[in-house]
Amino acid sequence: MSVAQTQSRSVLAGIADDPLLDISGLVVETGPQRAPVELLRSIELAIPRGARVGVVGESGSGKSMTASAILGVLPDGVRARSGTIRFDGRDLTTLPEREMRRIRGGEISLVSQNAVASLNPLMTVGAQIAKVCREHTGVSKQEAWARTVELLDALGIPEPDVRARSYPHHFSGGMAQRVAIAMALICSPQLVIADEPTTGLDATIQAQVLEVIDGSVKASGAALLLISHDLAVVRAMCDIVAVVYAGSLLEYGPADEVLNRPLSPYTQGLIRCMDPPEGEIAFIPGRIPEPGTLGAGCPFAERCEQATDACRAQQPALRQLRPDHWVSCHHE
Amino acid sequence: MRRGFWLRYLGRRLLAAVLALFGVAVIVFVVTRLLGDPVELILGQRATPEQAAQLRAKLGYDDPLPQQFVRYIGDLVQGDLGVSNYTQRAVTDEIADRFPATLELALAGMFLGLLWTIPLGVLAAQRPGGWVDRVSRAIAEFGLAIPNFFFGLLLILLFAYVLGWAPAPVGELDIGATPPPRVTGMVVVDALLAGDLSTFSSALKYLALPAITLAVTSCPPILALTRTSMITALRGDYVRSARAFGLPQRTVRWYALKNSLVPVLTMSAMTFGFLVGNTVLVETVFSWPGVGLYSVQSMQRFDYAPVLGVVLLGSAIYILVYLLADLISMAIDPRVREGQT
Amino acid sequence: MSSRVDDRPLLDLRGVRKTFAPRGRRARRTASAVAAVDGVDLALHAGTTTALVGESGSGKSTLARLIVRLHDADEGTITFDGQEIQALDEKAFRPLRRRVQMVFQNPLTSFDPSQTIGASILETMRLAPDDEPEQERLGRLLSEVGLSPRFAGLRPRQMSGGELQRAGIARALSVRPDLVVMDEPTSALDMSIQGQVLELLADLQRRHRLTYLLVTHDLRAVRMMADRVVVMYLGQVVEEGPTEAVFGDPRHPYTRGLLYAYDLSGRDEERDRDVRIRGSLRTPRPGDVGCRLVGRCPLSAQRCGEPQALAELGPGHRARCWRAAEGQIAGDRQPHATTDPTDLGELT
Amino acid sequence: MSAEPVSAAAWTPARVGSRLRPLLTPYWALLLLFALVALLAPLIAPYDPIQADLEAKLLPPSSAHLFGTDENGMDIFSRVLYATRTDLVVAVLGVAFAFVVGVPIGAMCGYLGGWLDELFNRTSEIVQSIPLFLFALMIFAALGNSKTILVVVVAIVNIPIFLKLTRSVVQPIKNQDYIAAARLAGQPTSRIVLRHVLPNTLGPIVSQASISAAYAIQITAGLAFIGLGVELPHPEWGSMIQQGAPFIMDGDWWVSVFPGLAVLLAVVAFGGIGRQIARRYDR
Repeated sequence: MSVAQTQSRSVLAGIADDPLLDISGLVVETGPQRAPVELLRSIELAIPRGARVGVVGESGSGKSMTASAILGVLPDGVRARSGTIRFDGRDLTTLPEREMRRIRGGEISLVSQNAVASLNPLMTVGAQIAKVCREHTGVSKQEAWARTVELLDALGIPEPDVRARSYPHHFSGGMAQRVAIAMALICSPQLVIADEPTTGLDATIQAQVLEVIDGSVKASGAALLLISHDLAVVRAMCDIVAVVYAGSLLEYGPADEVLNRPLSPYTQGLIRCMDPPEGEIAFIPGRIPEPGTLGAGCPFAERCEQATDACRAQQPALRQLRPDHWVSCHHE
Repeated sequence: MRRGFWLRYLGRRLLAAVLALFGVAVIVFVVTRLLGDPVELILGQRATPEQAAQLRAKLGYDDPLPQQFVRYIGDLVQGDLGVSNYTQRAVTDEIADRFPATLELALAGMFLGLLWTIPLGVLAAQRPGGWVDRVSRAIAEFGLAIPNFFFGLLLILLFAYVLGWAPAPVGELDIGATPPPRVTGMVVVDALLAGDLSTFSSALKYLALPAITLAVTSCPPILALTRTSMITALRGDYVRSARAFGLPQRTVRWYALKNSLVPVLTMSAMTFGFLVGNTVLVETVFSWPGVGLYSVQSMQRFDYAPVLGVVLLGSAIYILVYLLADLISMAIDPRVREGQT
Repeated sequence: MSSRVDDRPLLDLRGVRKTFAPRGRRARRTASAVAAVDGVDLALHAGTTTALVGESGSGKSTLARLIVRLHDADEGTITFDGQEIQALDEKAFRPLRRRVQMVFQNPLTSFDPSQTIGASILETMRLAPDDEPEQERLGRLLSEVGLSPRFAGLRPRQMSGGELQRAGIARALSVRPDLVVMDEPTSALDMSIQGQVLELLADLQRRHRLTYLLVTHDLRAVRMMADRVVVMYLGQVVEEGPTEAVFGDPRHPYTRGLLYAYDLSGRDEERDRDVRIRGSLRTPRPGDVGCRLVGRCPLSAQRCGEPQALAELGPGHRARCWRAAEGQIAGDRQPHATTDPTDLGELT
Repeated sequence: MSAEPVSAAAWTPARVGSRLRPLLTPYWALLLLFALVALLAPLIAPYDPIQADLEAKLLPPSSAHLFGTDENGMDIFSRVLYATRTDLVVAVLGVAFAFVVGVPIGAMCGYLGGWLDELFNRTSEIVQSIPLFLFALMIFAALGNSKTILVVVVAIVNIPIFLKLTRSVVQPIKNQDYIAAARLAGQPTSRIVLRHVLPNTLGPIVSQASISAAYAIQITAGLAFIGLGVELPHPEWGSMIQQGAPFIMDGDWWVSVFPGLAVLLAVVAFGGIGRQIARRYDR
């Protein structure tokens, strides 16, 4: 991936001394070179070591695309045009493929939304997890299998040695997600990316899975990047929140700051929708923009009550208005 | 898998196969006895009314249909496919003599077919729209479009007449050459078994052109399916996840290949079963002494019992090969094993 | 949300049961038929919004489709405005078709891709012809749901999910129905858009005195919209009552577990032990007569194996649990999991 | 010759006009050419197709005889032109018959399901397990050797293809919400199938019709090659190829090659159009 060399750290890097990961000026696009469609317009992010960062955004916000960009597994036809992704001192966008492969699954691992679909249907789950373990640690087959069974047990899967020998389609939603978490933790990575890990699960199962993620990531000491469209899930799990909208970061800061004293009108709207005042029906007017249909200004301008010509003309830069609390808005 | 399960599943599949074959027999019975006039079938158009009436009585075609049907199925079960009017030999024996030649041709055609369609399909899937993709699709489209007998003639024209590399299409061996002792009935194999290298190489030379004809004209659907199922596999969630977990490219590609193997296998089985029936024209062009040529010759001699015999044989092979593919895909894919898909 | 309750319910379901023969050769022989809806009583009062809540497999969607007669129940009666609708053949039922309409979950598949939105709405509108010219009526309907009349000429794939859902509502309203059954109307939409659709529905209810049955797993929508809430689990009603009562003072362990799982905010040891729902869904064996939550319920006991009746707990507030009936589960008084596991014996 | 069915897609007659313009590609041009040749053969053909000329036997292509002459001295160019009629008509008629029978039954099976669906599905699977050419031989054996029987063969071979394709395309549509919405609008099943099911399935079905026509031409030529469905000396591509076969080894290639190329081009035309329609309505 040849990406413009900008060595600058993310403006958010100040949130912690030497954050584990920080992204600055990430632009991802698709479509023909001469008429590219921007999926990510300007994404900034910082994940302190061992921290829990939640990225919340609705459809088309580019939250999942950010995860793919970090791991360098962007789908065909999608490319990172510019920006740096610094992880543990290295810029992932310039790393050679061989070294990048060592990081994928070894130092940064992914828990995806539909666990059953993300597992090879023709291999037993145990074999797949052991394969990842051996690929990164080089331990023997027996050792890898033992670690797999032990981890599955720790994640609450009954009869782990039997279930490890069964196939992905034997697992219910909740159990399959535990298998995916095991695969993500088998090599004790420094960062776990959970991309909508409980979307589509029933509330009771979602609660169980979130608890498993919470406990297991805490035990492994890894940092967590939780991506979700559900603000309530992010509020329950994360201590730092990043709000993204139509490919841009609008607000970033400690969870209680962002959720109790939100600066961006969009975040305020989302919070009202999550906890509407008694007897009221809360919503944000207007329509979610399609990628590539946005002008130069703030992506939320079209739906924002406080939008002025300045908002429509020029995308506001990220400004730090409170300690560790950034916002992209002209009006605060 | 528990032994009991396999046996029960196998039993059920075999029963389904037998039922399917019974269905084919019913169709043959309906087409020949109900739609057409069986006596005219046997005596041909030149028979006089008296002869026809006499034969009808002798063969019991005046009996009520159910009775005829039971007798027809009874004969089939005992492997009695009737007698050839032309040679007065039992059709079963005539077919038994010739089938190995067709099988040899079909196997060779299939082998060559898989040799070029699967690798090309996998390569084309790596970069959809790339030159490999465009070239292989052009070849596939050509192979599908050109009638196999015409392609055979072109091969003869080019390789036999113009270049002289291949022998004239006179059959399995030079005219007058002594065939190797018959073990399997497949000349190439028997020659090899007898260690007779010169006959072996000559037999190979005769087998080449008809086999290439089948490989190019019957196997393109395998290339198309390999390509599409590989593309779907490579874009599947589990391949993206395998990449996200840093597995090497060859492991990722093996995941995709193994998953696209099941549909490709079924398509290959159907193509092989189909191929056996399809050799009719290729055998005619290359005067290849198989059941295909035999059925054409019988048609031209208005000797219909053999034709029906070959129809049943071709269908039986198709059903058997389809069953085989089903069993193999069961071994590969646990979901098929448990009747999920 | 008008709370006036007249005497006779607009819709009255009694003992409704629907069994789906499992599809596919293998399933038909092994598992017996599964009762998706197993003996449900339900009453909807005119002008109110009743929410039907439950997780996947609860049978709430099946119940909704029975009410609009996309399927017919195996047992039980469905009475609409005093008339038993299952007994009517399609021709006799046709006049009632106009009075009961449905809004579907996935806006993208609720409109025929091969024709325009206008054509689809007209098709339903013609069920209740009136003298107003069709194009004018269509334009009025579209603007009533916040869409410009030009949407009538668009194809479904030219519109967003939120806009399509509004068009779906316009289609349902086009025949001036009395009852609108909504199957998860907002779950396919983004959070900021969901409110728009709920606001529109509340406004239309006030203007046209509509009765809603809102089928959803999203408790937030229930809090915003519903006068009454009916909680279903594995084909049975486990608790029903006014929304404030059921959400404020839940009496059935499943409702409490659902609310606890839903609010995600505070985890604490004690509620984890006494309230949290464990494990995953288990389809009941044909012989089971007892409570279907056994094994997942933190308060399972011997008596849970016996058939549980829907006990009256307050004005219109009922729960299907012997502990609730005996007042063991009430507001602040949270019973502890007094029973030791061995007592459960073969139940789990 | 099993073309895999293509996925469901939307296609409305109302807007065919605007959609056809981009379709004017080589395949359509080729098809148009064949159609014109079929119509105007008598005007274009330089010679009488069945007029033997013993002095002009096996002449190579020349200005006098563009495609040369066969062993009876007949002009191959004229015969190829006239043969277009038989081959195209047989293919189109056979496929049309199969379309008219297979599509409605397939739609009904897909939509209603039940024992009817099971019956038709099983039968078509059994019919399809009989290798195509042997099946054709059997029908000729039973019903005699004539051109009409050739159309019957082409039809019977294609009915299961249309039936199974339509069924597989209709089934997913049956459970869509817009079908439920139509039922809630009080529409009878027949109107639902006509107004909502078929328009959403015509895309893949029409493309299959074109692909089937391509194979029908191949089948016709193949059967004629072994003397079936042909009334000599009327010109037909397959039998012309067969007439030229014995002379290949003597180097007189043109007798077989020109009719062969005609078959190839006709199949490419129909097949290309079929794939094009499929791609156009997949999006």
